Amino acid sequence: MKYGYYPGCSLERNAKAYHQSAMAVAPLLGLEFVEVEDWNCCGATEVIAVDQMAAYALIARNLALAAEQNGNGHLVAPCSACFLNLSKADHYMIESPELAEKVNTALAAGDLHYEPGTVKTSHLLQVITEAVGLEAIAEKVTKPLYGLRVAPYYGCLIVRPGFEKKYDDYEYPTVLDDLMKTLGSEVVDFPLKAHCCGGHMTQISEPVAMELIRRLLHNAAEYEADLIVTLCPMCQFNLDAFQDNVNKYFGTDYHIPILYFTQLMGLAFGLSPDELGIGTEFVSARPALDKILSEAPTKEKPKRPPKEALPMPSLGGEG
Amino acid sequence: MTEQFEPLIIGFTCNWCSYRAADLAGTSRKQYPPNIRLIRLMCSGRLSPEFVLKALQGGADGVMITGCHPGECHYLEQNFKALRRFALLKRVLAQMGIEPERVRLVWASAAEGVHLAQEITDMVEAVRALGPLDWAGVASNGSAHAIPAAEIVGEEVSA
Amino acid sequence: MVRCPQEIHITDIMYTLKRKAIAEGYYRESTAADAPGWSETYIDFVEKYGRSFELGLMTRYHLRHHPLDMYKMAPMGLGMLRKGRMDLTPTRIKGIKQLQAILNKAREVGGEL
Amino acid sequence: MTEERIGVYVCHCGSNIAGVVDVEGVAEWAREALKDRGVVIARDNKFMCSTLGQELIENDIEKEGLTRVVVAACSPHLHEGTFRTACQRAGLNPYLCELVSIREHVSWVHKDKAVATQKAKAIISGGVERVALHEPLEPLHVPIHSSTLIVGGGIAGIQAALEIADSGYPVYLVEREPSIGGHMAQFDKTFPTLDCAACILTPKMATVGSHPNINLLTWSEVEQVDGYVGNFTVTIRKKARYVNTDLCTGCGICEEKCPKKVVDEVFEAGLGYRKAVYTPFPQAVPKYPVIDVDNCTYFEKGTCKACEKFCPTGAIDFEQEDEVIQVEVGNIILATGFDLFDARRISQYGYGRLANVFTSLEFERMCNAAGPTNGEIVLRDGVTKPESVAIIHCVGSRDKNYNNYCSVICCMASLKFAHLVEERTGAEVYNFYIDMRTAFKDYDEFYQRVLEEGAHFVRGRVAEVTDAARMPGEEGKLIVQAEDTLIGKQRRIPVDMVVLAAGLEPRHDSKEVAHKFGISCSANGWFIEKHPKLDPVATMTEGIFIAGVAQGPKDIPASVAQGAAASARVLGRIQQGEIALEPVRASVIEERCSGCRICNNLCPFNAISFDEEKKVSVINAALCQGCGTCVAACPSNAITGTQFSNEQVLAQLNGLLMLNVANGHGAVTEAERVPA
Repeated sequence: MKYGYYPGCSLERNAKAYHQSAMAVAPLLGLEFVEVEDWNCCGATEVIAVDQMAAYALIARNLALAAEQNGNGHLVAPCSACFLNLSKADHYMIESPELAEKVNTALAAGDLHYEPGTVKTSHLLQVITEAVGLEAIAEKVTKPLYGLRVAPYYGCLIVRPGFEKKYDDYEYPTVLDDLMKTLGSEVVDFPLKAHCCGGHMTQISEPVAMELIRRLLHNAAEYEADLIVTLCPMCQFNLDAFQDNVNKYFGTDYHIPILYFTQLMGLAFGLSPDELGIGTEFVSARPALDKILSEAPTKEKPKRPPKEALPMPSLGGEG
Repeated sequence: MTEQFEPLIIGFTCNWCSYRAADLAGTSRKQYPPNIRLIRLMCSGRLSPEFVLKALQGGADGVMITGCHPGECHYLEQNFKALRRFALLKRVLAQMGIEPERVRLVWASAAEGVHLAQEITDMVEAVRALGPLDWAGVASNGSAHAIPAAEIVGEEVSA
Repeated sequence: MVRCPQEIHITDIMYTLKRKAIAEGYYRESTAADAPGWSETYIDFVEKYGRSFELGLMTRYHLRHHPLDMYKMAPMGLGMLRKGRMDLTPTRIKGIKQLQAILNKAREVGGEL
Repeated sequence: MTEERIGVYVCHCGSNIAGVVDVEGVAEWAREALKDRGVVIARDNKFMCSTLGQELIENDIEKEGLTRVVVAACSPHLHEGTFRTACQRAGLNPYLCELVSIREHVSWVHKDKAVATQKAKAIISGGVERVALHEPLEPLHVPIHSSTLIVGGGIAGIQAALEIADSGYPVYLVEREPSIGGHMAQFDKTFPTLDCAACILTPKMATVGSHPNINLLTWSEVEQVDGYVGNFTVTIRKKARYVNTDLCTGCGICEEKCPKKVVDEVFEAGLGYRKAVYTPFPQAVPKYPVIDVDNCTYFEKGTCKACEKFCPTGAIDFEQEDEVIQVEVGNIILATGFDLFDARRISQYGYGRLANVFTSLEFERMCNAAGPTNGEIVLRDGVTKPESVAIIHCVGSRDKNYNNYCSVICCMASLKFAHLVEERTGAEVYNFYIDMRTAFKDYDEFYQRVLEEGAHFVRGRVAEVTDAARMPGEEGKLIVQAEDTLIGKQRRIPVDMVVLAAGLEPRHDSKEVAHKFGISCSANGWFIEKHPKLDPVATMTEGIFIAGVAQGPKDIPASVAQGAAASARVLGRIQQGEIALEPVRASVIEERCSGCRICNNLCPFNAISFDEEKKVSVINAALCQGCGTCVAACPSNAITGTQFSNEQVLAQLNGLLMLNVANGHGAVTEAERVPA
């Protein structure tokens, strides 16, 4: 399966490990990613905060280039902010012909045109879990991540495009959980899985950012996670690069490595840590990865609830 | 300044859903353009294609056919027959050179007054944009009168 | 929108309010509400190079707005460089002129939806 | 040019019409412009539907010899009957009267007076043209079968069944579950009086079970409905109970001996267990158990039969099969109730994930002295008493993401819960609400009482329930986060237990049921009544009535009232012995019928057959529902429909297009099209 690929600014440098591991894993799953040539920044959350039309024009240039260069119109973005911006701009242009016209007037200044709806943007996680599917992934697993306790962290942007279709579950998504279980790891409950990492607040308001990051680290530590797995460069950066700052700020002592899901996939597929950019994180993942067992841990039989306990609600719906 | 063209639309409603939707638009005071005049039938299945042609011939610029949603017909499934006839009617109109936007099929349940009002508003604007229907031109150019209603319903044997 | 029972896109409203606040000058340089400084610095880089540039962004923003906080950022910046996670020079896209023309036109068209 | 003498009556409807339409002007115009269309009188009146207005028409018919009447007023769905009856009183066939709507379709939807007035004229012109071609018709009279089918054995269905049965007429009461009682049987106390639900319900259930006029069919479902008002044939599937009810004494030994315990998702709302052979609760009516084949060890593995071994009367019958029966009834009442909103859908409230989040129905069972905890309010561990409880209102209600409507009962149920928690545990109670809705008798007094008891009320929709502690004092608790909109602050309130006041939803299969019975559902899925105010228990389909929550969320008193109301309507019908049907029917003009049989397959009511001898199609007037599809389909114009003939429809069309108006013979002038 061939996809247009929109890496986004972060994956060029800061989140190079994400790019590297995605590119290492993709061919094993029969995915071919062709980078959109000469793409530009999606504007993150900043351009839209100052000038709406410039923000949409900035995004639409990428959509126009993707449509021009890539036949099937399917674009994949590994960064949640890029994914949200690209799909949101397309959606609003479909919804409002007036916006589409204005954006195209701007694009025309660069000899470009974009017909709303021609490019469908997916997040990398969606492509991997939906187009490839967990069964096919399970077949590729050669070194299961037995014994590794993983906190799946989705962040707030990937679950947000409520305008398109319900992404798994806005509030309590589980696709990444399922993927991690497929890789053999143990997934811990992580109630804050879709909460905000602070975004650019680290630069703008330290107290706000530090508290948001602390909550997430605290929550993962509370559930005894060996590491947090992410799917967004911003989340990885804030939790990883600022972990030391948080420890200093609050006098805490967290050592929770933050890896991309593609890195863990690579490991489970038998690739070496170096091929996957493992080692570029601030909080080293080595101690956590050393805990991986060669055999599946014997599952403790779930303790029978005491006789007087009331049954938990069933997982399915009523009737 | 030229005066805005005010199209005249004839709307056929069924007794159970869409006429009640129009009633509901009224009771909820949902405003829509006054360009539509409604005729109540018992069911959209009652609509003879002839009615549509006669309406256009008689001066209407557009016709809106409305009924219950598919699967919600008071007469179980008769609106599906309206749907099939509508498809044939569109073909005939196209052959006559009448813009397809002039005849619309709209489903509206008795609870969808707002929806019906919106559809009426949209249709009035669409037909306004098309301008007046030149029936005389259509009639001389095509063969409007030569198409008997029977031919249009003739394909219905398979129903 | 997700939690709002009236399906209001709350983030869109927040962006709209932020744009209006910036446009009307309702913010203070010295508090957390000085977000336009960050946004504007960010936009400057995107306009100039077509992509964001972390080192430049951080240094310029902090020099302009929080010069005293620079020392806090320094160790992390060095770490970034050491881990190969930050460039010393920005990348400029090939079609930067085209992008600038598009952005200029967009501003000219302007308007809120 | 018509020979008819037509009277036109334009209603002011107070200012409802007259405020927008120049009614005097319209009447004057009709008098002049429609003179050569047969209009001899045109009047306007403040309220045409009033006695005075009706007498006006009656007088004119008698004194002026009117042969046709057009009333321009409200929707025919409101007052068509009124004016037809008035005509009939004056000796004019009621079907020679036409009501055209210039209120719902004109004055209420348009503001421009000139345009609205012009449109009103066109509509009257259409009515005049059409009515001139109307024929006098006689209604069809069909006998009414004296039996009634009631679907649903909750409190609404029980009430309806008893009212009819007590009046001496036979009732078939069909219930899907093994016992009647419905949701009310699950409740502990009922608001606002706090009398015990079982104490007031079970005597009624017992009466139903032993009533000589009630044929109780539990563990049964309606499969098919044929026929029409007065003469329905209903096919009912009696699901196999695997218990011979002739032999069973209801002793309960089978249930005691059954080794298989499963969570009871229906009656206990998932909070308790039952056996694979079970009666849902001790006071069940009928008392006979059923075997749940999905969980029975014998049906799964082929061995066990413990129940059979121990049954003292040999009533267990593993070979029993479903039985399909047909019954003849004259009327049907649907009282199929509701499903509880599935709180798992709002994942931020943690139901199913966080142990101590409960739904309102689970909480009802918990409070019930006969429930899984014997009425003790405890956490999921079954032991610990909560020291603080949060009750979240509007779960799945008043929310565009789920259901837009208010579920009506949750505010009062939540207040009841708050009271019970205070009374039984002394715990702090926090109610999170959007608006408190305590309408109806003694309800607000109950709210005041709960306030005085010390329950806390936070006005704000809860954002989330989480176990992720953030601040001291939150560890090990469920934290309820909400904006308190009265103080304008975010609040995080740690509690031990959360109760979700889940909303009411139409039954998951309400659309299929509606289709089966030929009635309509609203977009939400509730059954649609004939008129929201004036005819709340009838439906658009003659002979089918609705009662209880199936029609929309309501509490027990309202459900009982509707059950009684529906039965009163049915009894009225039965006592008349026959019913007059609208004579809107299709018929075949034999001379024109070519015998092509195109129409034969078009009729969903099988009203059209083919006469092999005469080689023409024939329509059965009693089966014909008057949709007119065959009229439109006949290639030889050999089928005509009363009240909706081609001529009548086309005449109305010409009238609407103002083709026949005196001042514009033939052509429509620009001014008459639609004035700008």
